[in-house]
Amino acid sequence: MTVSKSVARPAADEASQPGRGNANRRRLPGGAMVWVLVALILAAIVLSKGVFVRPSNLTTVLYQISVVGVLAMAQAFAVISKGLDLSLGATAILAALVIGDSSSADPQFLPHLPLPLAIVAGLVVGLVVGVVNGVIAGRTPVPPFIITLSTYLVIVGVTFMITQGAPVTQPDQLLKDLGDARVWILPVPVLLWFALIVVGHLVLSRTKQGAMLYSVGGNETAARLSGVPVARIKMFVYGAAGVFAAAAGLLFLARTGSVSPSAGSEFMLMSLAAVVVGGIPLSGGQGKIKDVVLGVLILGIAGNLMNLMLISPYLQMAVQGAIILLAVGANQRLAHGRGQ
Amino acid sequence: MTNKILARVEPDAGTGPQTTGTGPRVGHRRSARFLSGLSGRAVEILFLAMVLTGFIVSPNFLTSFNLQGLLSQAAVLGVLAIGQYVVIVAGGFDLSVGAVAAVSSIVVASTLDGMGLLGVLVALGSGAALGLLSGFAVTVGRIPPIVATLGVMGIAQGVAFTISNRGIVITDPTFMKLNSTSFGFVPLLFVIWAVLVAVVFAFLKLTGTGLHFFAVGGNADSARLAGVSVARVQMTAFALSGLLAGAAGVLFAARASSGLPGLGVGWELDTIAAVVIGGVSLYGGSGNLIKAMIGVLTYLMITNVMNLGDVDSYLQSVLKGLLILAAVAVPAVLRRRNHLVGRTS
Amino acid sequence: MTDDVLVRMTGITKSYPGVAALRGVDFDLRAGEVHCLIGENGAGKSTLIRMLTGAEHPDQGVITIDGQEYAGLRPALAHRLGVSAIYQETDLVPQLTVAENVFLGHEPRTRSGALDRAGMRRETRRVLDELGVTLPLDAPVSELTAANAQLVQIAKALSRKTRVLIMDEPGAVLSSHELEALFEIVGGLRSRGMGIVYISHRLEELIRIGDRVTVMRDGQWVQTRMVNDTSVPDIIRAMVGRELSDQYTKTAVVGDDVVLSVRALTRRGHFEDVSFDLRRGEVLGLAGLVGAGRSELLNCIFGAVPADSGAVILNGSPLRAKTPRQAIDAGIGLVPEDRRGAGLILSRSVQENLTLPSLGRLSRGMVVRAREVAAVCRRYVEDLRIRTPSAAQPVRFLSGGNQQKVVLGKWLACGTSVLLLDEPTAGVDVGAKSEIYALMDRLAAEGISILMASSELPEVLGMSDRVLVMAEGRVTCELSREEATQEVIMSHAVPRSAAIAS
Amino acid sequence: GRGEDAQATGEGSGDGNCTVAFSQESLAFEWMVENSRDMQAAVEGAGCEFIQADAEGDPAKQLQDVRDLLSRQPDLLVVRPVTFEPLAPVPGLAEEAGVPLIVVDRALPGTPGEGQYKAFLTIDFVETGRLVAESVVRGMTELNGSATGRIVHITGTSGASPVLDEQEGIDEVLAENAGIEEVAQCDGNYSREPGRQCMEDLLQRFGAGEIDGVIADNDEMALGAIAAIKAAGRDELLGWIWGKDAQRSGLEAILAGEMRMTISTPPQFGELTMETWQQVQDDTLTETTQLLPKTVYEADSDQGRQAIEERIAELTELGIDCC
Ligand SMILES: Nc1ncnc2c1ncn2[C@@H]1O[C@H](COP(=O)(O)OP(=O)(O)OP(=O)(O)O)[C@@H](O)[C@H]1O
Ligand SMILES: Nc1ncnc2c1ncn2[C@@H]1O[C@H](COP(=O)(O)OP(=O)(O)OP(=O)(O)O)[C@@H](O)[C@H]1O
Ligand SMILES: [Mg+2]
Ligand SMILES: [Mg+2]
Repeated sequence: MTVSKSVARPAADEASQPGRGNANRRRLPGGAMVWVLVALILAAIVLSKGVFVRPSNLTTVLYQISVVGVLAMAQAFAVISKGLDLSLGATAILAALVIGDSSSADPQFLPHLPLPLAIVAGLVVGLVVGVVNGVIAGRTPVPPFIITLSTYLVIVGVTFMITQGAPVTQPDQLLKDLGDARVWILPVPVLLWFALIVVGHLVLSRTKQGAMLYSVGGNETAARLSGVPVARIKMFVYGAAGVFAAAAGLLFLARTGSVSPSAGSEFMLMSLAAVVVGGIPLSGGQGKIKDVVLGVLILGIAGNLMNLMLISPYLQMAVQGAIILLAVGANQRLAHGRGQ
Repeated sequence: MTNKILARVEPDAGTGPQTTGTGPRVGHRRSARFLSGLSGRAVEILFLAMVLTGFIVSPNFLTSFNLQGLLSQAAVLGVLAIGQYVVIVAGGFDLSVGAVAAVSSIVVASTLDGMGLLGVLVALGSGAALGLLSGFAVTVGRIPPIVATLGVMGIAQGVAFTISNRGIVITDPTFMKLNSTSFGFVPLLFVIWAVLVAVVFAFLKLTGTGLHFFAVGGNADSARLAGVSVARVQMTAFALSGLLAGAAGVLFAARASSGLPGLGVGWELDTIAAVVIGGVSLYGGSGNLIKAMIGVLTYLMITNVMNLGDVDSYLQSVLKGLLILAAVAVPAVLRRRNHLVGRTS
Repeated sequence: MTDDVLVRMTGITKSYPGVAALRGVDFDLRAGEVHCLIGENGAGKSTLIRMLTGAEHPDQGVITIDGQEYAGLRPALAHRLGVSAIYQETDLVPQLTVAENVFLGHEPRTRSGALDRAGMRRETRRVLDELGVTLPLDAPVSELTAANAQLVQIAKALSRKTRVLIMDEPGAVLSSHELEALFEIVGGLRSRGMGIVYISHRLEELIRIGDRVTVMRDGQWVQTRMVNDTSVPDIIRAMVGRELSDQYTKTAVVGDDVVLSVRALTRRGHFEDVSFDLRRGEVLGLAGLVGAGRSELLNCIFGAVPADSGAVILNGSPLRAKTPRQAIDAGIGLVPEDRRGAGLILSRSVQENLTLPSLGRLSRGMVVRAREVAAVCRRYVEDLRIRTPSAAQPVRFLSGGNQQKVVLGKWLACGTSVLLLDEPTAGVDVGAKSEIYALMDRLAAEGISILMASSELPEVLGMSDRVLVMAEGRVTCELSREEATQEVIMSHAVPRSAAIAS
Repeated sequence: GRGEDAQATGEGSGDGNCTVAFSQESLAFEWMVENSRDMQAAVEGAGCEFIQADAEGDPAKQLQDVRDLLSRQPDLLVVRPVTFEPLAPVPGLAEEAGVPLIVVDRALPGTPGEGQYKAFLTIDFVETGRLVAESVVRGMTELNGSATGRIVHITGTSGASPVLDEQEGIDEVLAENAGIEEVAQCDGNYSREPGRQCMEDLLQRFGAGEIDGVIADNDEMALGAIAAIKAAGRDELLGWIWGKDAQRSGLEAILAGEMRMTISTPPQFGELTMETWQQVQDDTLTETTQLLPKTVYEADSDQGRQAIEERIAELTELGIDCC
């Protein structure tokens, strides 16, 4: 065996903890994030003078973050496998365009499909993009960062070549209606998000592929030597991420009733931010769906709160940045104890 | 695995297991060595290929007008990429470089009038300060670099827009000389870049601290046990990246004779991609600065050549994606084929 | 031997969440002695010495070096005080060269203050010469074998102006040949007045080179004796808390039918023309010096690396395993040499590691049958007596011996019939070792065939029904249990080109 | 079609004997795509070759694009700047290359008519802001009986020059109408989804009766706001929403009584550009700065209603949504 394995580079989050050796790594990350969220909610209630906790506002927040919520779950799959996916946002938009255009009565670029088929077509597009990422990630030693940056550029190019920048504004009416429909006080997209949380959770915790995914992220060599088909698992991971991204695109379309190819440019960093703010280490092999949900909630609530407080758009950028630093910093403190 | 065999037997001893080899095996070795040698030169090959393509596609490629533009654009991204390189080598990422450059450009634009060229120092200082903030978050706050610099990126954008929500035009004639001076087709901006590359290269190669950057990026725990102050190295790396991003902001301000708060969106990805094309490992601890800088030139030439070749802009995005992938994948695959065949790592 | 105390540690206490790693341990080291430290896996040996090198800080207790008390010892300060360590887990920077690693943290400077690379190379070569080895100074450490990397670590410690040298299992990856050289060096350093802390699980080593021996158990000091006044059974009793009967419990149960036969298997540059048969219930030992190609051979049979030519025949039909999965499906399991890097997913739980290869069998369609997984895990934790607080414990926190049992357990759980063991007891304490031996014996009796590569000759001799010796990638001889002795094996293991450390 | 220009390999291969180079800010939005398409049509209509570069919204890239285009020695350079300040070097570059320059839509530093910088063809965004604000004043007077009311403003991308210019126009008018107050601003990034999120949050912040109207910097965001308002059941705000760009879906919203007004910001600079260039060549150019006419669409009269219907029909005919 070569040395590179026995001195495998320590996890990124660990490497960033100088002077601590390997002490206190027992408590897994994420546990303390709940308290950060609680603190943020309390702050939100006080600062918004109670507006924040009005049921209508709470559902508004959930409604707003449902799209990023699904996208971040897709990102989490990639991150747990010790990768990352920069192409998710572009995939979501491409899928939304496919669903929107083919389901519309008068499609501009695609053949007309009944809504269910159009949705399937969108999901298939996501799957194909994801599988391409996964095959390259599984069969070559190229870092996922580069793979997905490349596919991102390719998807964006292809999307614009197809649409010439024109938006899809007339998707199937049923889709728009569903986007605004509510069950009790919860909008349908939020329920869909919840459903996908359950699906994501089950995939990670109950399936063979989920278990293998953790092993691949934790130690690819050992996983391979234990008979895990690493390349196939990566295909599964990125494929699943692609399908989830397409589902996010579907929610996006339902919510806005239209989609333009330039939408969603902020998705790339946002989904990654949600994952890391939730406390999932980029070093792979760890993390749960619950962590992603926490991360998304924290970012979503912060955004809502800033709007409620009428903070100027310019300042919002800085405040959002500060909140990311504070939340993750506080989590590190809580999860790993006070410094020595 | 040639090195592994040399591990015990002196290269010239010639009595290792390799002498038991038969004809075809030697041939196998030689072609392997040739291929992995090639893969070690991937960025140089790609660079020359781009130059050649440019030359073939358009007679205007090698004009002084075109080169001057290419080189001064490369200077801005290149200075930014030096910082990104330093941070990646030390085991991190810096997503804030673009936003920090924006702050610096707007600071220099707004202070030149009052302070004259001192404003340049203020701008560099603001870059370094933001870099230190990242470093502080990473070392003291124990926040993973990607999150820390994402946060600082937001803060920097906010700061830039708070200083001025629209661009500021620079008229200072002395400052403008930065951009207008050139030696033949080599602009002063490029010379500044080259000097900064030389300085950082010398720092990394000739000082103990430089070696520590690679050590911390390669294995922070070992570095710490060897008595290296990991926190100080990380702090220095981020501060340096901030300072260089500040310098890039100043260079951009000179090039565009203005500062702009919204500058640098997406530059973090550009710099990372360029540096990786230059053969730098995203996992830290290895990579050559000069090659990384050739990576920057190559990356920019992709667009330049496609523009000269009149490639449809949407298609440009597709081709750029494929080229980046190929630039990293081909050498990586070759290296694995010939070096680590099926090794468990 | 002089009596000046270099280091004194008193009442050292350290706990990690859920573990009291050290409880009031006392320890001292004199100039010019080799002080051995021994104890079961997890007894706290490494933790104790990590306090001394400043890698970690005790919760309580006093560390005195040269009569001076130090509260916040840091690695840099410890180095300045002349404390160097060879850590148990390789702590080299893979991307840096040999010379750079050796001088990391104390790089020589030229008069102008620049890094003195020429000086670094010169000095590194000198230290390596002292060790009697030749390594490429400018090769990145990632390209060295584990054994050579260990030599670099030793050189790294020796390159400092050291008065206290700590060696945490330096011999674990070295074969007896290199160990000899190491002992000579240790002897030389001792006579120069250096104080040496030597940690090892191989008792013979301690008896050979130690002056004093301290035994630890469960994070506590048990006893400190002069080596001359003690014996192996004494030490074992102090360590384990009970008498340990004969370590090697080997009963011969070899069947007649050949389970695995390897024919002219070749992987160029690693091993050539290897042929042998492995019978049902047989333990076939694979001896050789480091780099003889044993690991590579096992990896190749297992499908982890490709062969260039030759054949592997399993139960009469050819096995063309291109991936480990295919070998596993055919009933082969590999316990790799690099336990932490290739054997385990350190961040995941005991249960997940134990059931990873059998996930397919333990799930219906995509869905894992949670109850059965838990049952399998429970069964093997009990059966192999894996000491873990719970099935959900990440294996990172298990002791070496228990980690190794997890690796073995995962193959048993998926019904393996041929086990390839690569250094099965490296870094495992005597207690766990004898458990592993007993387990191997039991498995053989149950009809499982074992191919065991080991650098520990007593282990090869004690456990094998037959021994193959490899040198320079070729099988140089085959010995029956009766024929095999240390001398015969060594004479066939030394390469003919013999340019090895001497 | 945009595909054609990919076939051209170098200058002089067009069907005419002239080349026009166009540096476009970005091709990510339909308005800009239409802007480029129209420019290409006009250029090719005049028998010239059209070459184009897409700056992807990055001023640094646009500076290089301009150089790349000038390297090919076109007969005319047309630039649609990403933003004002950083493109200051462009006139100098054109001067150096000896290529006449026409700047369209957004401004850049420099004086049209000096040297190679021949002309500046634009839309007056400050005026757009004024027109919107004047309509707001009329609307509030209608709603509240006098020029009083509380307005929220969903802006385009923070810092973009049209955003800042329009704000200037709005501020000018509101300064004269102290009764109307802009109580909140939110960055809607010129897109529908962020626009909707802004409105959702603002609806939480301001209960019924606390705000009277919404200005959105484009129709996309206005439509997002409408969706939020409908979903929240705050129908009292419907009809008191102001947009910009006069895209088809925006016009339809006005007819449906959900939006109050919108203003065209026509992307069709092609004709005017080629005409101007002709004048430059003939040395007959007098107006070095020219404004594109814009149309206000407001359903306050039958005439207005009819104009909107006609425009919708026109856009449907063209198969585009915007402009
Ligand atoms: N960073 C840590 N976090 C939690 N527990 C730890 C940590 N390091 C060590 N331990 C625990 O402390 C105890 C002592 O470990 P240590 O490594 O010192 O044992 P050892 O005697 O060196 O064993 P071995 O012979 O296997 O090397 C063990 O129970 C181990 O699991
Ligand atoms: N020091 C060396 N000199 C020459 N060849 C070496 C050396 N180290 C490794 N090799 C080559 O690499 C191959 C694989 O080494 P490997 O470490 O797998 O051998 P090994 O016999 O299994 O060693 P170990 O005793 O560590 O198990 C060897 O067959 C040999 O060809
Ligand atoms: Mg130990
Ligand atoms: Mg081995």
